[in-house]
Amino acid sequence: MNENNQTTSLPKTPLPVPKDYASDRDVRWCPGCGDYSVLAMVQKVMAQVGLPREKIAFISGIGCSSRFTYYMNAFGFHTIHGRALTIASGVKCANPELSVWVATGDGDALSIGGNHFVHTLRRNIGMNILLFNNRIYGLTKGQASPTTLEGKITKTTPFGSIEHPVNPISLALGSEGTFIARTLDRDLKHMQEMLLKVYGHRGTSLLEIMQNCKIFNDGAFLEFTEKETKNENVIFIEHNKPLVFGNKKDKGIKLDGWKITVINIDDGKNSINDCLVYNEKSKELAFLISEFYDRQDLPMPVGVFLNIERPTYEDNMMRQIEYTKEKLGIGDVDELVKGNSTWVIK
Amino acid sequence: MNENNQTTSLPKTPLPVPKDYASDRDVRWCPGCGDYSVLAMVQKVMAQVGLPREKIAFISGIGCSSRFTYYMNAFGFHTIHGRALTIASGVKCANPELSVWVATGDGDALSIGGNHFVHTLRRNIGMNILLFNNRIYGLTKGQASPTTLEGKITKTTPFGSIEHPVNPISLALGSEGTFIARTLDRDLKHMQEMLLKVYGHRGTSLLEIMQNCKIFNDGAFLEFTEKETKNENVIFIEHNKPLVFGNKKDKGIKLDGWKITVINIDDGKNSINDCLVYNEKSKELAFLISEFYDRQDLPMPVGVFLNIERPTYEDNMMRQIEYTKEKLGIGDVDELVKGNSTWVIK
Amino acid sequence: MQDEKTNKNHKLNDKNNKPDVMPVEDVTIRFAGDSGDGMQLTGTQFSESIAAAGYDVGTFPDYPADIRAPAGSLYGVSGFQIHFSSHDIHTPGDQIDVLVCMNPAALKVNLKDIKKGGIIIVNEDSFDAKNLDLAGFKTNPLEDGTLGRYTVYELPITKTTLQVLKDLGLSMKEAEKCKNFFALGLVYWLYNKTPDFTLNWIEQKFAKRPEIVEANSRVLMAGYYYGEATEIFTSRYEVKKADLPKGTYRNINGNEAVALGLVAAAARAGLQLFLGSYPITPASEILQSLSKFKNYGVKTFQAEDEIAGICTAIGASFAGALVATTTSGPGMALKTEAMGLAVMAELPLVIIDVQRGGPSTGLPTKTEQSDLSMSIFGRNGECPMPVLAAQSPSDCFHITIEAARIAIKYMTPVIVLTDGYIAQGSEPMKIYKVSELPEIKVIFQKSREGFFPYTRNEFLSRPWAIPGTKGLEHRIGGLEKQNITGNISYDPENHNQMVKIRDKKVKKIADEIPLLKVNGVQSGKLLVLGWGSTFGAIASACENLQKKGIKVSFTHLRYLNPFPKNLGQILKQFEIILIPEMNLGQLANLIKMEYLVSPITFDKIKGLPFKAMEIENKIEEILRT
Amino acid sequence: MQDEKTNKNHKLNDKNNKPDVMPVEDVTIRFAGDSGDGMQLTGTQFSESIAAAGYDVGTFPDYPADIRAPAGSLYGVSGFQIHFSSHDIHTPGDQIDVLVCMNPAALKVNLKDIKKGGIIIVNEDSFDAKNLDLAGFKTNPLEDGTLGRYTVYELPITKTTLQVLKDLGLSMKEAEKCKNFFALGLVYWLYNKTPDFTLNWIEQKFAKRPEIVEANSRVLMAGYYYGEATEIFTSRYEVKKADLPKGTYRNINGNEAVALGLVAAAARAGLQLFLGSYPITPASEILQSLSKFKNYGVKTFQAEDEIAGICTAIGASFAGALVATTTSGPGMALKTEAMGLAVMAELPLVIIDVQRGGPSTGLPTKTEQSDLSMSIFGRNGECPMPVLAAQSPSDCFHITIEAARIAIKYMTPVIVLTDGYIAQGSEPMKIYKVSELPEIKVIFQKSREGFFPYTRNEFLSRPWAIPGTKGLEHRIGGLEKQNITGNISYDPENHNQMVKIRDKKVKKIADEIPLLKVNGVQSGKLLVLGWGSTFGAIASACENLQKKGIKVSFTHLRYLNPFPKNLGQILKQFEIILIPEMNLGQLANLIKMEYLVSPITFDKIKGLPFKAMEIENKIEEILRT
Ligand SMILES: Cc1ncc(C[n+]2csc(CCOP(=O)(O)OP(=O)(O)O)c2C)c(N)n1
Ligand SMILES: Cc1ncc(C[n+]2csc(CCOP(=O)(O)OP(=O)(O)O)c2C)c(N)n1
Ligand code: SF4
Ligand code: SF4
Ligand SMILES: [Mg+2]
Ligand SMILES: [Mg+2]
Repeated sequence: MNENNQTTSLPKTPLPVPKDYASDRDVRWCPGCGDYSVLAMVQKVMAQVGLPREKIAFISGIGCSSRFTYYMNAFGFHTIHGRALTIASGVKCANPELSVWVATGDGDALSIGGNHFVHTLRRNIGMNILLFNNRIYGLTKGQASPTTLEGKITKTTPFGSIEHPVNPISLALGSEGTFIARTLDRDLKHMQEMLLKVYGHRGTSLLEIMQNCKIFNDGAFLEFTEKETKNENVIFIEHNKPLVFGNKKDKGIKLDGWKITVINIDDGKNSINDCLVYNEKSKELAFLISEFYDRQDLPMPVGVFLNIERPTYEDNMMRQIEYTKEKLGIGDVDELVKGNSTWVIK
Repeated sequence: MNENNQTTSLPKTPLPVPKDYASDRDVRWCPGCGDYSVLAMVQKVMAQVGLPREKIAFISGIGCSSRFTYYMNAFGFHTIHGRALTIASGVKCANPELSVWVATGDGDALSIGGNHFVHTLRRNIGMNILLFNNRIYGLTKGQASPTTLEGKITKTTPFGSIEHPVNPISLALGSEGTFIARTLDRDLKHMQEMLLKVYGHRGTSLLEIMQNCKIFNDGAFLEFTEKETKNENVIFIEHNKPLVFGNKKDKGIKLDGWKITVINIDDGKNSINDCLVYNEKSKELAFLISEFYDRQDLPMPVGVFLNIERPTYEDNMMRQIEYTKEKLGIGDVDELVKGNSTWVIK
Repeated sequence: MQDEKTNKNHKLNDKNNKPDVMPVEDVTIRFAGDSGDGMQLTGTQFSESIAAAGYDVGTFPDYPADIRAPAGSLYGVSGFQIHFSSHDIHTPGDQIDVLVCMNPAALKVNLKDIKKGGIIIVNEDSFDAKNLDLAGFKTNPLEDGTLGRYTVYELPITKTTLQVLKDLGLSMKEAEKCKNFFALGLVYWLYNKTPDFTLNWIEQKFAKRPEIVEANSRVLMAGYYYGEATEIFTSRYEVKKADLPKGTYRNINGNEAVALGLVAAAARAGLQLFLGSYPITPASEILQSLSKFKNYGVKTFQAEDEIAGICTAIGASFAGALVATTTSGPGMALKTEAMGLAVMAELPLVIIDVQRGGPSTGLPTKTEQSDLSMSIFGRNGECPMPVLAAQSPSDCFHITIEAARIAIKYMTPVIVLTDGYIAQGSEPMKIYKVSELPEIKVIFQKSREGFFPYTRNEFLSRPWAIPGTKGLEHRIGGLEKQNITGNISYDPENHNQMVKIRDKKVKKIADEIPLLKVNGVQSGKLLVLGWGSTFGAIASACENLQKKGIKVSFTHLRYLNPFPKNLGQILKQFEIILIPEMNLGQLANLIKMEYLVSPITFDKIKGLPFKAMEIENKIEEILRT
Repeated sequence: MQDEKTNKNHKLNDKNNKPDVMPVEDVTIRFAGDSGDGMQLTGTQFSESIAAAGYDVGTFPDYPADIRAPAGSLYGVSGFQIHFSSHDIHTPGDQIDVLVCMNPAALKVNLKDIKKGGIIIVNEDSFDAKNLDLAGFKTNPLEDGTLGRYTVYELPITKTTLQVLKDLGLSMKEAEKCKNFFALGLVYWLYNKTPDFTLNWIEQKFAKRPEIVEANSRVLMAGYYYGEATEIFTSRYEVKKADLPKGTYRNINGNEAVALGLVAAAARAGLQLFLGSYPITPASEILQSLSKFKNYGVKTFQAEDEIAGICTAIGASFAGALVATTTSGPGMALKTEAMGLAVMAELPLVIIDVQRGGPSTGLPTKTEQSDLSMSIFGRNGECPMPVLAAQSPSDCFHITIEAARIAIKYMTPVIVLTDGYIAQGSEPMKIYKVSELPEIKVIFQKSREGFFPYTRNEFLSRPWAIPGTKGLEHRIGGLEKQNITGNISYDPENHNQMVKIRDKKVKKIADEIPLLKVNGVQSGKLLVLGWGSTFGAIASACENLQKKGIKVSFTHLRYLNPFPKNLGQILKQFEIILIPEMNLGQLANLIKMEYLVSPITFDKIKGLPFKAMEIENKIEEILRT
């Protein structure tokens, strides 16, 4: 108590620095794991926006990525496999003031937790979901996940996976998400930019992070992260900007009716003006672009797919509570217990 | 045994009629329930295609619609709430020869069973899913479902639902479905056509049926089913046909870049040639059109949204089994149990 | 709310009625008809007005499975039984004194339950060929002598109703729908009670539709005056008012009582209430009721499934709310993994299981007590949780509050077992103000000093340190944690210690559980031991026998884990322990395990509650041997 | 497969080695090092070659939790223990005779387990300041007298390895990785065993990379010759071969044994095998193994969660496959609702629970026996299921087959409990041909005549009538069903009857369960009763004491529900029943409940198996009093 008072009575708290958000626990991911860079960047962004530590609730399920919670100096709850979003929903509903964050994996969020993923997004409950997609089960040592590509050999698919994978962005769109983005564990600048937007959005923000699992799926995203190949294989989508990519920014995406084509904008025939200008408010465009997934002919889109406003669940909930209080009067529990019809025994 | 032999030795079995597919149980839906017409039509279509009864496995979860199973003279399994698709998946994997059908509700398939919905569709396991969407929990007497519209008053939302509903078609698209269609309980001809297509597709076929719950959500789809309003409010999408609707077929859907507009094709300015021609092979179009959902400015699309080919899970599974048998030789269990390294104690 | 009701009660009593008014001790009435006949409403109205008149009342609604059945069919019969009495009663009655039946199917289904010589009032208009056939009567029971042992009144209820309303311009269908009020009016007359309560209710309920107010009221009074005017009834009955403890009362069913208990507990604790739930019969009403209490600040979250239901609650508990989740058997099964998390995280949480017939989907609308074993043992690992059980509809209120109190005091999830029988049955409940309820002290951790998430107080309970509190940032989870610090620990000794601390914490609750009282002689040949909803039948049975001078004692458990401390001692005082349970002997197993005493199990797994008579017979049978 | 292995075994034995070869009865060796040091491989190689040489071997791998830990840290230590003996052994050994440790952390962690006077072989090159610091040694234990009670050999393992490989052109990292083979070679020498087994293995394993074959072989032999050449070792040991029953043997761990058991059971039954599962530690290997058996026609379905895992299996069972689902505690909790469906639908299904430390996520990589109560009681409603438990790695094979047999014969789901200890530990298993296994008779219903889905045979088992069979179209489900017809039934008497039939069906299995045998005197003061993986420690303890002439008997349960019929009789023959369990007394509770006998529970809930010594001490303590 005393301490609290003291703190608030101080003239000004010094600006936070990233390590203020680091807990005292040893970080125990494998050397080289993509999770490290995310941790560092999240701590950096929190310092950047000056988020008070005590306002942060970091919730996670089970998986390597879900250990994230332990490394944050914040309120943390490392829950059970697949259920992080539901626990986070409860936290947010009970206290809408909190900044609720979720660290989850492709297995945690999309396999066992897939249903909560769908319903959390459609409800638009205020939370920031960091989805570490390494296309593998890391913690349990290398089984296929719902994002594992067809043909991939894993511990449970020794002859290659026979399943068509989930595309997390399309699924999030189909689940009525309001903020949907993707970034790469190795592109720190982009990740930072995305995290700031995630933080800025009201409602459920989903950030898929293509994350390298050094041990069980090393190099899964190499073509998207290595200098040599990155620009040819990744397209950075930005609001109100034309969709161009390539080492020399010489390629563009054109919309031909409802068909997508890749054009060369340096070939004299096409120019940058032929390129589709991205609009993060358009669900239609988001769908179109999200489908560039594991397709040889199209680059991997990275950036904000969708960023629209819709009332959040907790706002609606609080509004309804306020509305009924106004309309029906603030409830008196003694009266409620009595009900409409009582009698007295004397 | 005898009986079976007898049957096959008969010259020809008479063509089946719908009532051959009706079980001896009393049908116990409320009078006026939309489920009746579906039952009748399914039985009709099965007779039409001459599906042998013993090849049919009808699986359902729990809900009014899930009682469907009991009314079919076929192999039936009325399972537990939300799990019909998983049970059906097991049935199909164990015996790919069977014609597997699922009857499920908006709660059964999209609330508690939402995760299995996503994963069944992406796996493309051979089954025909009849999703009875009455936008309410019927069996448990009138609580909100994930498709209940915002603002709707139900037993659990006495001041109106604060949740943004799931759009089953968009969700199915986001879940990588290969056959996705919608029909209406009151349009028998259309339902029949859809059921035939459902039956014809290899892999997971999803048919959403807008179904009236007479008791707890009566009239939810009235504007789409009543003669007076139907043509203005519903657009029937058909492969390779322009998207037109209206009482006088005077309205059309036009694609303007990536934006959708409704045009008047009788106004001299626009003609039927300006209308978007639908293509059921295009996921992009399917996404665009699926978003016409509970929007005042656009008609409700009904018909086949998507119909594409992708290897089914069970085909992939069987193929992999065959492949490994060929490559590694048919396994000898005695050898497997022995393993690579044994010794003898004499 | 309006206590003036009590003053109006006997307005009509002093009228000079033709038949004699005969005093009776207690009466059981059942209204039965088609699902569409409004029997639940009729029953509710009658029981509430009777309760409001100062009687002790027990009710038992019994309606068909979830789907509307075709009109006139046997499986479409809906019934509502009311038992009221001049003394403290515990059950809705074993056998029926008066059956009001609106169609042949209702007669068919209920015949076996009528007391020899009981009264049957039938709507003769419904006894046509079609309905008789639907009910499976080959000949008309009103004519073929089937009802010889009963006093039968055949009344033209439908016809009279239509007649009375013919000038009102209602559609035939609308008019016919009023016919249940005729029956109700008649029964009011028969038991010498005023119909005012219902007249008031009609007026309020249909305030916006005066024609309906008029119609229903007319039909109600038509029924009432039918008794008065026609001479077919030879007697009228009057039950003396019960001698209940002083206080203000209301009528309540178990589900409503749970809902109110949660709201009251939150108010008492000064916390917001959060419910995470998924609809399931017969627990849905709790969610539905709480959804209405928005202006009390109650937050209800209809989750996508039972797992999300409990997990949102766990999240809200972490954030500092009083939380609950409500369900029935299959949903309970789904929640088991998450219960383990709550045990490990040591967060308060009230889990309500309104038991129904199992296993699997089982008999969703029927009652049973077969989730006790699961509640105690059904989780992976050593995962102890307190388990309480409500003994009657009104006890649902108190037990829920007690569960919340224990959950918060001991930082633990707590299971409350009720069942379909008491969830839907109702009885009078004495009303307490929030301020009169047992104290629920919430101490949120505030100070940073010496704070570790897994330090413990004298009750072995850890601090509740909620997000938003500066300086208390910490992390918890489902992995085994180091004692005191709460950090992950794989240390063998630590695990051993933590398993035992969690076990001891729950066991220690016994220190404050009220000691059991034995009703009857304190030692002797036979003790009847019950738990949960069997209370009414057991108490009635034993009291009846005791009145006859038979030496039988009984005691009843509301705490199943841990048990009250004196239970072992009590068991030793009796030669024979009889446990009536609606399962194969789940409490009996716990008793054997804990006390190495072998009780006799008297099971009834029929989706129906025990009748007092059944237990009486069993006791007598045992005492004879 | 290659039985010629046995002939090569002693190729080097007749060499004239300098140190004496001392005969010993049995030996426990532990290889320990960093997670990256290849200790699991080293241990596996040694144990397999030893087993192949005709010894009875028990192993216990023990590695850190799921995430890779930083090199040199305490929590990154990985160990593999091998116990081999000239007689029939049951455990991987209590205390270590020889510890091979590759870094200071490994020494720190394992020191407490070494026998007084035991041998410690250390890689001195790793004892640098950084590693000592990481291990939390303030001073170097090799120098500060810490190891005074042991015989310590400090060897320059890293240096020698690099030295031996320097001309091979490997990278420093690659070269260093071979160092575990040095240790292995040395231990082969120390126990007078040929390294041929491993040389062969290296050749096959790295066939495509000759330089690695060369490197590993060189280092292996360098280790071997190090023993031979240097004079630091004063003695060599030889363990006499064990006197095992005749037959062909292989080494196997419990998870692999379950996988093979399922394949063998399916082959025996003539059914296809379907597994619906979701990965979870420590059960994932079963799914992984079965995924490899595609060319045996095995269908594995990695489901989206545990619920889908069991439900796909139920579906496949409905369609006529032999089905299983595999999991551990938290997954088991999730499956409970679906288990109820399988009980109601009466479909065969094998559920494997590889128990781990609980509650909740608990200690995922550690062993425990705390899911027994849940397995028996953890479902809504009266929901009986047979429960079996494997007593050793190789027994996992037989118990799985037995579960499949019971499941099919009685048309019921069956739970098999194993645990992390036997799942990952290995021992020799005698090999049987499929044709030698117990018969598993499958009778699919074919005839339409008299067919109803819920008729029953003498075992109370209903017909298995699978889709595709003409004329047998029928419907089943989770709602209560009418006896015989299987139609939905809400009838009270029918429900009562069905609950009892399901109960009786499971109880009746006892009629064919083999009677328990008591090892030791058949009556007396003390009986040790065990179940599951404690078998080894209990048997060793009791046999050791019996050898000393102490009168103690033991018996072991593989059937937990129902119990063998003579269990009650046996319990009566002894004054004291001692139950060692890795839980708070879950079997003890069942025994109290069933037989009203109060056993002493000896619990160990530390994530670690019992040591024989611990049980011996406990027995002696009890016998003293
Ligand atoms: C109920 C339950 N089922 C299964 C597991 C085992 N398990 C833990 S994490 C995990 C998957 C991890 O994959 P992902 O979510 O992609 O996270 P990653 O480790 O790759 O970051 C599984 C299957 C569990 N802990 N609980
Ligand atoms: C595990 C479980 N949770 C909840 C229920 C209760 N329940 C049965 S059906 C149902 C929802 C029914 O709605 P829907 O699927 O839309 O089917 P409908 O009745 O509308 O056709 C619910 C909540 C249950 N039977 N089992
Ligand atoms: S297993 Fe993979 S995802 Fe997990 S910590 Fe290691 S590198 Fe990272
Ligand atoms: S409740 Fe609704 S959905 Fe269910 S049977 Fe009745 S009308 Fe149909
Ligand atoms: Mg992953
Ligand atoms: Mg519905």
